[in-house]
Amino acid sequence: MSVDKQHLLQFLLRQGDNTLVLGHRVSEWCGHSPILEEDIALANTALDLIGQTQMWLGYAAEVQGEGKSADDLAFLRDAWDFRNVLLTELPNGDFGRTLLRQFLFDAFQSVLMGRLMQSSDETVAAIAAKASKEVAYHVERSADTVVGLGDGTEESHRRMQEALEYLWPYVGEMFASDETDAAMAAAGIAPDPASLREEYDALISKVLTDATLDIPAATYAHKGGRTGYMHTEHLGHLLTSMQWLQRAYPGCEW
Amino acid sequence: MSVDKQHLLQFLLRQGDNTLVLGHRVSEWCGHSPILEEDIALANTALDLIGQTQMWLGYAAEVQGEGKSADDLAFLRDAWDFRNVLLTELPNGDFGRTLLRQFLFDAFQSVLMGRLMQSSDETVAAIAAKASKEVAYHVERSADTVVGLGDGTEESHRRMQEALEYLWPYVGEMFASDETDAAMAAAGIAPDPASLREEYDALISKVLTDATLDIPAATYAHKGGRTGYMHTEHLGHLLTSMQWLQRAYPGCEW
Amino acid sequence: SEQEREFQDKIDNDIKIEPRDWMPDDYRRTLIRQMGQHAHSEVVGQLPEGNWITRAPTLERKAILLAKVQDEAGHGLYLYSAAETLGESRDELVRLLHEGRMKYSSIFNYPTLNWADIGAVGWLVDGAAIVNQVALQRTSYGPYSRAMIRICKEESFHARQGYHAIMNMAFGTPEQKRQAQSAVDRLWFPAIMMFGPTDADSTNSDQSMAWKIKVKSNDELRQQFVDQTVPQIEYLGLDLPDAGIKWNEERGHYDFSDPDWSEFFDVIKGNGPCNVDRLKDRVAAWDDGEWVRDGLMAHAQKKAAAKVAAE
Amino acid sequence: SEQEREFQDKIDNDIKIEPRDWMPDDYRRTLIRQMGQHAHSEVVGQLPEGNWITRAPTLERKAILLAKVQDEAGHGLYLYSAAETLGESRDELVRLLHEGRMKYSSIFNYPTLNWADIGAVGWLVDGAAIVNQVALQRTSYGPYSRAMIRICKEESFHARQGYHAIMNMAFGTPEQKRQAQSAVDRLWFPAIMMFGPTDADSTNSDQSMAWKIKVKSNDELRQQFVDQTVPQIEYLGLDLPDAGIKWNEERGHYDFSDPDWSEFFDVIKGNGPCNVDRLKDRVAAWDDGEWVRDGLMAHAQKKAAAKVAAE
Repeated sequence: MSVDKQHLLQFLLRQGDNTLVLGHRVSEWCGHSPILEEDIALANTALDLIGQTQMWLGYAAEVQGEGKSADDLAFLRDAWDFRNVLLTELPNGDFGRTLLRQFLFDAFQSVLMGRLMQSSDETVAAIAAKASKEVAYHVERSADTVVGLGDGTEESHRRMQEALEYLWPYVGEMFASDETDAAMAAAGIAPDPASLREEYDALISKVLTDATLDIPAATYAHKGGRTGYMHTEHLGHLLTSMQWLQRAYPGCEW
Repeated sequence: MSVDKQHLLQFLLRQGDNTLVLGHRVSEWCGHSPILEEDIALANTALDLIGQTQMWLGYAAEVQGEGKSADDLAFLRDAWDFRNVLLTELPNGDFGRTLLRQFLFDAFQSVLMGRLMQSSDETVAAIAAKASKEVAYHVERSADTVVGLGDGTEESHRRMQEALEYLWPYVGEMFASDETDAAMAAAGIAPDPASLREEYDALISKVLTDATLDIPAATYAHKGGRTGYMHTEHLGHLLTSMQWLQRAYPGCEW
Repeated sequence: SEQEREFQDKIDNDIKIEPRDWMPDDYRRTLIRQMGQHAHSEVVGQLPEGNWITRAPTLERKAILLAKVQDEAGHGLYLYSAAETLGESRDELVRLLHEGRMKYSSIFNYPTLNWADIGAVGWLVDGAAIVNQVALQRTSYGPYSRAMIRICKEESFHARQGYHAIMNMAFGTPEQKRQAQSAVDRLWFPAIMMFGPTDADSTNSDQSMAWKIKVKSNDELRQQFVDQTVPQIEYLGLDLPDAGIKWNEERGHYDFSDPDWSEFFDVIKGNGPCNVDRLKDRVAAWDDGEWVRDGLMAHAQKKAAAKVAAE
Repeated sequence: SEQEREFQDKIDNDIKIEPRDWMPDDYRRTLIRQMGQHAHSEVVGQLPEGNWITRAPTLERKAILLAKVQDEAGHGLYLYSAAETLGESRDELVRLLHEGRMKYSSIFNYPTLNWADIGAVGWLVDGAAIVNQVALQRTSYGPYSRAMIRICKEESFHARQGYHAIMNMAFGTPEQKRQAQSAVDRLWFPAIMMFGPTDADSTNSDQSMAWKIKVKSNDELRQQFVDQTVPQIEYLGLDLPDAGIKWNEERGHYDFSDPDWSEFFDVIKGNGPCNVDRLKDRVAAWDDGEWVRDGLMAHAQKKAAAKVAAE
């Protein structure tokens, strides 16, 4: 495999692992939402994310060229081989934190997918085109909920502000750049994430202002997810559930 | 394997799975107890239970005669092959429920181990002799805590009474009898569990009375753990953690 | 009375009763109870399947299960809406559920213990539900009947997917087949209990039949389910879960054993394997979500007030 | 003053200071802070290891880990008791921890991400702790010194067990070896940061050394740890985690790279990978346990009152 292919594989794993892990987290809500409409909406969000995962990891497996499937990549890698940003693996917390995490991710995806639709890699462009429609809907919905809860009661405002304090240090990692990103940018496959920050900040500033929430001043950013160097302790526990059947009964048809 | 051996194996799995699963549950408290002394005590309880598991499952593996180890039995059977009573697999709930579950089980073990020390099977008698010392300490400690919390504040009393309502329907299964129990009794290996109920009731009535708790009137008993027919949904989740490494990396030395 | 006679005439002539039509109080009460229980069943029914969403073995299976659970929540919405046309609010029905004063289908008080159970729930449980719901498409209350028509379409899709999932298990490795057998063994009797007690023991059935709130008797529906399901079990190559199942040439139906009705009544009374946990989960979801509902409501009111002020 | 001179004479002559002896306020304060932080570290240190107790791969490993964590909680008790001899209650120290006004060892703000990390924590983290604690056995305050002597014995046992655990990983399958390498790579710099900033940047060290609250400088201890650990890494057949590690014949010590001290100060400030989760876990344990402490206290008072009444 040429160096470019290794970088492309990393890039695709980052995309697919983000949606896989966040989709898993969102699916944990099933049957436990504050209101029936939210059970439906969260299941729908999880479903879209898993659908995007099938595309990203399917292409990743193809690029890898070792005869593996998207399922192999999803269910047979251990934590340190995952490339999702830490934000996506954080525990759900309360409903507000889940929706705020969703919004912070949706906003990133909405900016990124817009650019990826112009990718020089046709498959990437096609996946992004399909995902971007879903993402546009997700970000609208999560933004509305964040505004509603931020600018709701005193309690809902307090909870959302606390959620923002907790999640904020995990936002920066989405915009980290390394040699893989440089290679993707050079090949016209994907933009350098750092170049997306301005548009992202404009988008979330507007929504968080409408939500009457204060963006924390702290600039510290946790990292280690998208490189795999240091995930949180939470990811390992998530995988024990997610990968259970494939680990316990290897090689089955399901 | 003769029929007797199959029954003996079942009997040993029931003993070992009880201590394994309860030991696992108790170990989940690590670092999260209400007070440092309880972190120590709970770790100690879990440690004793895991030690007993090594003896019971070690002997079970020997009786099974398929060249397996206690670890193979602990980490490579799926939920339906577990033979622990449902009581031991219930989620911890709050500290009070954990201690009450412990007491309800310790009381049973204290009665049973006393009898098993007279077992016609020397290995069973030896394991019981060793376990009974630990169990005597456990039941004293858990009884004291149940009394202290039951007869403490209004809140602690309410929580303990709620815990008792929740746990009570799982007590009956410990005294269920089937053909395995009949075979064990006939061979003088173990008493019929039903024959232990009177002594058990006397023991727990005294403690629960001191704890100012009311034993629920309901006589319904959940069952399905000691036969493996129908565990709770909780056991499967417990196993995803407990068996993770052995499932993900089969055949390793640890 | 005149009204009562007219009402019954409509029913007898298969003219649907609509929300604004006059109806006997008991008809309204019975319908609210039945639709409410049905709605609650859809909502609580998310839990046993949700129990395996985080462990679904492939991305495809996870997506299918998510879509199914999403549909079920949607069915809950249709049915609560249909009940609202009779003047009973969703919040009130939910309150009655949480206080233990309304029921949901007894089947959801059984645990899902292996992956084949998820297939079996789709195939057997949704299968049984469909038998009942197909009949209810002809129910006399218009909104209920129309909800059933929509729901049935999605449910048959689920039942097919469930059968496909358990097929993969039954035709898979010995371990997988064992799980499929266990699922059928454990869920068979609970599934045939879903149609309710035997006709002999079924209270209020006559009036419900006359009002076409019920369209077929419990035993008729049960027989229909057994007849369609036994050949499917055989196709899977699994052992029949009831030694009493036998083709009766004379009747043109399968004979089968009675379930343990004392178990059924125990479950109904709240003593099933999962009653306590299921209700606790639902109540916790509701209570933990109070601040969310309050927050969103407060925001909506602020927005409305701001709009009025701006006008 | 006279008292101060006598006090310093005792220290210079290696006579232990005991709780009732006169001591300067700063000596007391510094000791309380140091012992408190040490106690907190033992308590918080349960969490990263507890993270793997439920996933320990064998019964034996699970038992060893449980025993270790139990010991650590015990060390916490010794140290809080030692601090209490200076008039500071455990509750007060815990309050300061929970309010973020007292620290614990920065190492526990790093995650345990694979099973080899558990071995590495025993070997590297307890190993580093021991280097520090062996020196502190000679500390001037009697109760602290005696606590250190007890603790050191158990800690060396843990360090050996940890090394044995990571040996199995390093000498195991390629996957296991990869985990061992990852553990060493991730934990090396955090471990050598455990000795605190370089002597040049270490505030208040001179006074602590004069009082024999500190017995060796941070850099001396760090060098000692590096010297004992590098051969162990080599024995495991793992790559050295720092390209700068090299035997310096002249010094008779290993040279090694400075850790990224900005990371250290970030972690101290609360920005480490796990600071927020660790403190949240501890505060939740304390808050959730309030009813338990209150209940047991109320019962003890009732019993005491009943005893008085009976007399």
